[in-house]
Amino acid sequence: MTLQLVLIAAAALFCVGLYGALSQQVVVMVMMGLELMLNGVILAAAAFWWFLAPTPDGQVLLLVVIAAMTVEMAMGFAVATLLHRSRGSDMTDSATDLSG
Amino acid sequence: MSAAAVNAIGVTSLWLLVGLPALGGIALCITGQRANRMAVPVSLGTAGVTVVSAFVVAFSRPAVEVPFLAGAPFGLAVDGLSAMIVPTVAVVTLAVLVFSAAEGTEAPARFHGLMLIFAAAVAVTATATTLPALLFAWEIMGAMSYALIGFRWREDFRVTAGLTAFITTRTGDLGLYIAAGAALAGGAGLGLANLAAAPSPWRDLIAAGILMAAFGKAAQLPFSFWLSRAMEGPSPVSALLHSAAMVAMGGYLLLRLAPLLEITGWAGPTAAWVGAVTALLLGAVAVAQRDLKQLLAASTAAQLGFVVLAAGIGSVAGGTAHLIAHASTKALLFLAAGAWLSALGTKQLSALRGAAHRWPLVGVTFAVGALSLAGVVPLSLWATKDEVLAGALEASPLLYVVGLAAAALSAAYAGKALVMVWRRPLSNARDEYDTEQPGTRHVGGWERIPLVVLAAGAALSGVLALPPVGNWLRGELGAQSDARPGLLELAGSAVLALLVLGLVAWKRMPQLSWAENWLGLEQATRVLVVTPVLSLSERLACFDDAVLDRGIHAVAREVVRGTRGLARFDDRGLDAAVTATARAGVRAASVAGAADTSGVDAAVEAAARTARLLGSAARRPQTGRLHQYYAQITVVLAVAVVLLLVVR
Amino acid sequence: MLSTIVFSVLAVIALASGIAVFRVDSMARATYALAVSFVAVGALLLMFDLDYIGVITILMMVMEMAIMAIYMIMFMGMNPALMPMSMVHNKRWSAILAVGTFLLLAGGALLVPWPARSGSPATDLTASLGEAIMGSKMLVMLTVSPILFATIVAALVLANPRGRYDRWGDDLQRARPDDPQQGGLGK
Amino acid sequence: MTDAAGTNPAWALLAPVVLGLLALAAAALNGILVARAEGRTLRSGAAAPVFEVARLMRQRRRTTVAADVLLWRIGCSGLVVVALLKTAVIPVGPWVLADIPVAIVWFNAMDVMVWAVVWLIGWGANSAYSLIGGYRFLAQAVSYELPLMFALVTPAVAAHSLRVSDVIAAQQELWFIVWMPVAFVVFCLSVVAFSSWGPFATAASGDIAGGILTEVSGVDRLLILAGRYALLTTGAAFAVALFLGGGAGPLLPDWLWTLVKTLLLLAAFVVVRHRLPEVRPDRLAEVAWMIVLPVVLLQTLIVSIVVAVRG
Repeated sequence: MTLQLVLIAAAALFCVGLYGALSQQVVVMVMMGLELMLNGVILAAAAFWWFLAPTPDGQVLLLVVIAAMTVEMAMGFAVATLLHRSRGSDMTDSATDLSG
Repeated sequence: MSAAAVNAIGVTSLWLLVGLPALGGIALCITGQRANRMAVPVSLGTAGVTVVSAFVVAFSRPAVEVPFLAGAPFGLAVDGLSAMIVPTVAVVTLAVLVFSAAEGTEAPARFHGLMLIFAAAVAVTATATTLPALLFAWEIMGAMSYALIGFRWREDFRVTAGLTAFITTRTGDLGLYIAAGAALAGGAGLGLANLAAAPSPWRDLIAAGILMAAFGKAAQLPFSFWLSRAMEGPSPVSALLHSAAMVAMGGYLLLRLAPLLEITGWAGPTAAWVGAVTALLLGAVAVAQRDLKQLLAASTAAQLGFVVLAAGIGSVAGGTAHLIAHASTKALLFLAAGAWLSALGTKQLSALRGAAHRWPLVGVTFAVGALSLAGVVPLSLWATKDEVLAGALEASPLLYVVGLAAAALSAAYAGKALVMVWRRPLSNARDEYDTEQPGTRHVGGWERIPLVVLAAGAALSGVLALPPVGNWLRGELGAQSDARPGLLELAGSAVLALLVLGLVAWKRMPQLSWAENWLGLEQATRVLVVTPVLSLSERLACFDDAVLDRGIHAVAREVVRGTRGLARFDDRGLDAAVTATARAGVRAASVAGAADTSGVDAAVEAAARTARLLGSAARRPQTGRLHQYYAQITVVLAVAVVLLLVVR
Repeated sequence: MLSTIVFSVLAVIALASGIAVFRVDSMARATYALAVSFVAVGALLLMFDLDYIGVITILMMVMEMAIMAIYMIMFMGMNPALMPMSMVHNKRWSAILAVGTFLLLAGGALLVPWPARSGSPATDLTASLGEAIMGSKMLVMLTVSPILFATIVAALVLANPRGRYDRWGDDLQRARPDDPQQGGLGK
Repeated sequence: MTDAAGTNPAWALLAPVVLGLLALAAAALNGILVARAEGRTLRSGAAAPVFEVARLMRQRRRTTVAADVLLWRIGCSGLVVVALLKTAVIPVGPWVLADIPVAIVWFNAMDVMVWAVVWLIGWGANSAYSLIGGYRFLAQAVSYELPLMFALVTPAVAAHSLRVSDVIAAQQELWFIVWMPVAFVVFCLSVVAFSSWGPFATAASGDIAGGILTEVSGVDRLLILAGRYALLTTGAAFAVALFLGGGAGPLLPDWLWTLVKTLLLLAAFVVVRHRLPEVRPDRLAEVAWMIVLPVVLLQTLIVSIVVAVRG
């Protein structure tokens, strides 16, 4: 188990999530893609921490990532609920109000 | 019990003394109307515990210190001086709260809450060992006094009275900030005990600031007038704030810092003379008053003049004894006045004629207080005042004479009030009742208890200035060397008091019309400070209107005139030339127009077309589609990373 | 050696279930596949001695996915186990971008000369994390907590269809709120 | 990661057996209470669980249309697995499988697993009543989880450690139940709730034809029922470790005391089912969030202050 190996695994997780976030039409599925990307970030951060500088501070970054995930989830669900209630659909394609 | 246990109990009591009323008061104030039913039990319970802890700390003498500001901790300690003051204030607070609970007020939660917060602030002031702690409590005290004087805020004049008191004392408070700043600059530290050690120019500044703050709070000249306005507050408020607590804290501060005043050389005599003059002039003011509470207020300022005089000449024991004796005496008198005010609806002396007959207990206790105030043997203020005057005699005979005259005046105004309330009532007395508020014609049993307790204090606390107890007090305060009154002086002042009393009872008092309006201090302040500031700003506004504005208008007018002349010249001379030129111009213009259309205009239009194209290209990425944004972010980040790698 | 094997197994599980999220037809399966991916990563964190963070990751993510499943079913409004679905767009470009990113990241991971390890982990990592949070990194947590609070408020405001005027009447004077579903306290 | 001091290979085999026996005892007690209520002989009630096991082992599985079999099976077997994983961190006298330093968080993570497992049971059958049962459980879980977390944190704060053995050691002088009674009660109620038991059994209640149990049969049903008793048992054992001093007690050896206390608490849990009415999850939510959560937070605050003051 080396740093490179773990990072490649993390990158793979990240890119699978990226694929999902880019290709899915349903908001909740897009959120799952984002979660998967953050999953890769957690793994990479843990690997950097363990292999490069195992100080206490590094763990705080992991906690922050987990907090970011919860914030993402909560806001995502809230927006999805609002979207679903007002449009009857939760497709990202139908929410293009910001198009230029 | 071990020393550690005693210390622990002492420290706990000190925190209770300071913290419990603060917490209780804040809780009551926050809960507001909903706590009305709880207010009285909470307030009396808190005040009771406070009294117990005040006595505990008076005996155990704890000291605590917690970090507050960098280099300036929040220190509280009980030493000999505060051990005397703290129980006095606590007992008076309890008595006043019992009285006002029995009397009943509107919004009891707010009233008792404010009173409790005020009591906590006083406790902190009396035990503070550092300037930050003192300032903190001093400010709260001022704010609470504002809130309490303006307690019945629906009536405008009461709120204005609160504001007057607040702003006047605040003006004095600036002195405390000056003192704190000077202490920081002087580098001797912010501990109260360290102030005297500050280097010379700073030390003088500190002393000046302290004097200013103390004069403001203690209603000494020239700040005295706020106390008159403060009488608009409820009577219990006057009884606490304007006898035992707030004004007393001004005197207390000077007593505490007497070494500082002494070491500067000039501050001590200044304080002494200001105190003596206040005692004399405000005594005369008191004599002139027709309103009982106004009389008492002026007398408060005058009596605190004795305390300030004591502090100025370094007679700490005398000043302390006078402060304590005056606290219980004056609280008693204010409560009695308050009882009459709520029962008869008036506080005009003429209307109160014979009020003592109606409620003999109130009358008797009032008489005890008034006689004590007059300095009649063996009541309290007689002895304490003489101890102060003994110090004054040592310092300067002239000071002594002024003090003695002030003492005679105090006998005069006390006698005036006393004689009036004990006279036979007139048959048409009823007509003058209820002029200020509807009276209840009733003084309850619970309202009498605090009167009796305070009357006992007013009668007996004179022992603090007499040999056995007095010596002990001197020991506690470390003031063994203070001057003691000789037998001749004691007897002399007693005789003087009796003489003046007799004179007052026998003859009608002369009406000192020049002093009736508090020496016109408030008007003087208005004339000397408020009006100049207002008129200065008005002048500035006028200057702006008259000079700057007019200047601009004049310039504009000149410009218009000049233009008209130029126009005339233009019509006659230039116009012809211009017409000729224009003709040539038109010809040239058609040539230029052709060049413009084919050359410049085309270029501009091309640029516009390009910009439009770029604009619509820039809008294309803004699809509003989430996934396309994600894709763009990914690409841009990737490009950025690659760029970073390549450039580096 | 053993650690490499364990790591590989867990990494493959994490990756495979991550891919499964976007391959399976059932919403429930997709959600729980993501949960499995997270549990595998949590277990990987345990391999780095990050006991607390690892277990917390598992705890949080299983909880999140249980909730996520409800939203999935709620919004899709059907049982996709009965009708396979494909709700994707832009599949090709997504794949190209994802693979490109992977190549970039993997290339970076392999080519960057990583520095040597500096320092060693504390004996009690959980305690050291607590000290970091309450000590040198307190500011981070002080920032995170208002953000979380703001998130709670904002999410409620966005998602709650009924405001207080719906519940307590136009003058807010109603004694009991008018709720479609009464709570246990009647508030 | 594992502390070698308390690990004993034999215990790894013995622990599931002990768990099974305790769960069986709970089931027998429940049988007795049911029999008494129905007027049958107590002996028939005590034996009922054994007969039920035999019956369910032989029963053929019922299937439903378009069931999500994979997830259903995972759900059905999940409860027992979660209970066993919880057992791993519970010390019984000198023995413990894994005395990990974050055991309390581990326990908490495992009871979050129950969320997923119960919902999967409800989802897998593709039946409306089952799914409603699953949703009911999640609604209830959202109510009990936060109070449970703070109830778990409280002993950890007092012991300065998330390790169960440290928590037991910290109770040498005074059992935590004495000065954190609120946390204890909340923890016990949460145990009952995450086991879908007694007043909190709305997920499997009769008004929705058995809820999550509607469609399960045979071994699946056996595993679910056994899993519920096993969860109750591990919950009781964990409460003993966290609040009741672990194995502390006179005369008897540690492990026996642990078992005795666990049995008593377990019996209390079983009895609760027959004494209290069911609580609707929608009613529970407000009570849990507006009363129980502040109260248990206050408990944690008090304990934290005591710990901070004692240093």
